[in-house]
Amino acid sequence: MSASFAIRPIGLLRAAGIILGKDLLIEWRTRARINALVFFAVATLLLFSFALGPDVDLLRQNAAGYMWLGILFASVLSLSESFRVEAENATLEGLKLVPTDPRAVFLGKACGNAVMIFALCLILLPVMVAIYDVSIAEGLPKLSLVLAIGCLAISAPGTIFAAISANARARDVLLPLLLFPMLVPALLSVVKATALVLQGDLQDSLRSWLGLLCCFSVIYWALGFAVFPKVIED
Amino acid sequence: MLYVTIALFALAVGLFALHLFWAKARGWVWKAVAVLGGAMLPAGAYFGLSWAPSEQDMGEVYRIIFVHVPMVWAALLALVVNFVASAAYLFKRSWTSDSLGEAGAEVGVVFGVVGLLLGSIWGRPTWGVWWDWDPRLTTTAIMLVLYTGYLALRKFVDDPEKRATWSAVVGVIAAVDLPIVWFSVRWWKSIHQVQSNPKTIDRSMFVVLVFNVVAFMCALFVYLWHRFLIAKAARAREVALPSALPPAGPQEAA
Amino acid sequence: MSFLTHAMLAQVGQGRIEGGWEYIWAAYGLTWLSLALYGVSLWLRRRSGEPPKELS
Amino acid sequence: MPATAGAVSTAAQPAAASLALDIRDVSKRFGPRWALARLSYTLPCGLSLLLTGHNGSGKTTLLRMLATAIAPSAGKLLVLGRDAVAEREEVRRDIGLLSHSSFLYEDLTAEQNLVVLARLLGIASPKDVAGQLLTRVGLTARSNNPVRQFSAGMRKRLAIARLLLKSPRVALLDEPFSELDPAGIAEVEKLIVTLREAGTTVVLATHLIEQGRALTETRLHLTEGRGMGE
Repeated sequence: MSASFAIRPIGLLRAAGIILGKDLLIEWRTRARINALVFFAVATLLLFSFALGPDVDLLRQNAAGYMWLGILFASVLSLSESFRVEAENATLEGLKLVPTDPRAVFLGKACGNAVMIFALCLILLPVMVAIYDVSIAEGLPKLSLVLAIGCLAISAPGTIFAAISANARARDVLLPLLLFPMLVPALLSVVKATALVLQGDLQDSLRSWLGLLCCFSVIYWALGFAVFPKVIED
Repeated sequence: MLYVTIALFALAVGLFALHLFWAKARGWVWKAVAVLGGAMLPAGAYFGLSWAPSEQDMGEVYRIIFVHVPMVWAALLALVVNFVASAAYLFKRSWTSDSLGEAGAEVGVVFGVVGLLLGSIWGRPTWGVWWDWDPRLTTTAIMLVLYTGYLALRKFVDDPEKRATWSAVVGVIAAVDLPIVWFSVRWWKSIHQVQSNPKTIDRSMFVVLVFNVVAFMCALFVYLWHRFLIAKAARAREVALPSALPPAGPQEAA
Repeated sequence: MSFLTHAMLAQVGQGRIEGGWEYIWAAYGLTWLSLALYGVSLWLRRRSGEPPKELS
Repeated sequence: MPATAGAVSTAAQPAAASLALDIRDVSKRFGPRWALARLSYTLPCGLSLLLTGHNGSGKTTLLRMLATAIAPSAGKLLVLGRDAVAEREEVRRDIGLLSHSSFLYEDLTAEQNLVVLARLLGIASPKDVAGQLLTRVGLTARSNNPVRQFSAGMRKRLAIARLLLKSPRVALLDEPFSELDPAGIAEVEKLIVTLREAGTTVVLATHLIEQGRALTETRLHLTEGRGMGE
């Protein structure tokens, strides 16, 4: 056979990068899906204000909480989508048989999900400013740092649970059921941190909430890296 | 208090290990524990309801502590069993640890839900509300939802190997999450937090409490053991080799 | 025991709680009922005559 | 690290073991059903195997176990002398699986699908290689269309290109002729001959027994998950 190609094993990070690139390419090629996701999240934000009435002070006070709930709901959809793509033609199995290190699959997928959720955050931010009347101008660098760490905190456990529930029955129920209680610490700290950035940090407690958030992220990225091979290798 | 608790936990774990690894004990130890627990539970209830003195601030209502605390501790211990079994499964696949994880989670959720309800019943006359966003209450509630998710996952996966692996992963992650939940909720409610102080409890109350804890540990042990047997029998049915079929290679068939 | 002390602090200034036996009976009743029901459910789910096979 | 790991021009290399496949008392259970029951079979190196049997007789299960996509419930499988469970990584480098699932990303184009795989395999200049292979399976004209728009036959061709990209030492082909037009079937037959000439062990599961017989030396017939030999 003439066409024998020079195959050489590649490193973990390189493989993760290829998977990340592939996921982002797929997301780019199916932009309609992202648009739908964004509208879903915006609709959630609007619904909060409808449900609570036009009390501007109340909305402004709770803006951080509503925004993260909107992001959380949308990210569940995005997470399960990221493994539905892999389930369509058993491509996850195809990746495994290449062979690709499952840990590279975790890193690639979790980074891809983090990028997606972060993009969602950036789109929701102006919407939040408009409908909840908060001002973000002064704390923008801090705010983007909080948002970025928050997205990392959601994406690692989200990726593990999405991979598990993608192959179970009733996966649409299972993913939020597993993920939401898990994410309580991340949600609490990211909402607190966001609120502190938006409303001013009088007692200088932003640092400790960010610390908790970082701890959570680091633990779950490490845990995911360690257990993901078990999750996808039967 | 702490040492008594640790000693009791160690005793319960030891009993369980005895059952798992020493086949001869299986027939009678649990029966002895069941008889002991069966005798201690009514006695504990009697001590709790009438023998223990009434409390200086809370009057009689505090007597709920004698069922609430042992119940929640039993739930926690069951979930510790789940964590140990899950971690063990990830290190070495075995149907024993898988079944033990299932048993621990279910018994833990049952005891935990009852314990939470008891706390709520206690909260009504003392705090005036059924639910207070106390860190301990909140953490317990989140914990129960987490392990309900674990049990749901077990229900929704048909392949026994996949179910075992995935639920072990979820069991480990849930256990890792609990301390973080505890800290985050405590910070979140930092204004309300009151440090525990075991010295506020009367000697005779303490004795009654320990007595009840022992009784509940007996009950927990018996329940856990039987739930484990059920799980293991279910696994055995699921994974039984087709022993009815003779080994058929092409050699014989040809 | 933060439950206990917490409850005690909540009562400061309100004096001692009187009565409340209906809550105590409810709690003990719930405990016994749930223990019994769970025991029954385990009994119903048991596999009689099928000793657990030794699995790997 | 075995000498073959990462080696490539596998065609010229002599096989490390004398048996290409060694299946030892293998059973596989799906839920309560036994897809494969106590199957034992050996295939010497250099021979190719035709796998036949009715639907549900366990052909796909066997191929997927050999490909290490699923693990046996009991028993042992050796591929080129390596355990398909314990040495999964090495076995995966040696095998290529053409499965019922195409392993193709629906939203990527034909070319992108191959490029992603080529990158993961560490192949230099993945684009050129992808182009070469697309020509070989006759999909050059559609290389920039997303797979979602492909017909079943075109997907099959692309899946075959995916298999060729890996140049496996053991090719596991599950129904390679299905969904192809007569010209496509002839091309796949020619391809199998080429693979065999290059020293690849081919395991072919198909219902087209006549075509299959012409391409292989031995045959294993499965009934109800049990091997019947020939």
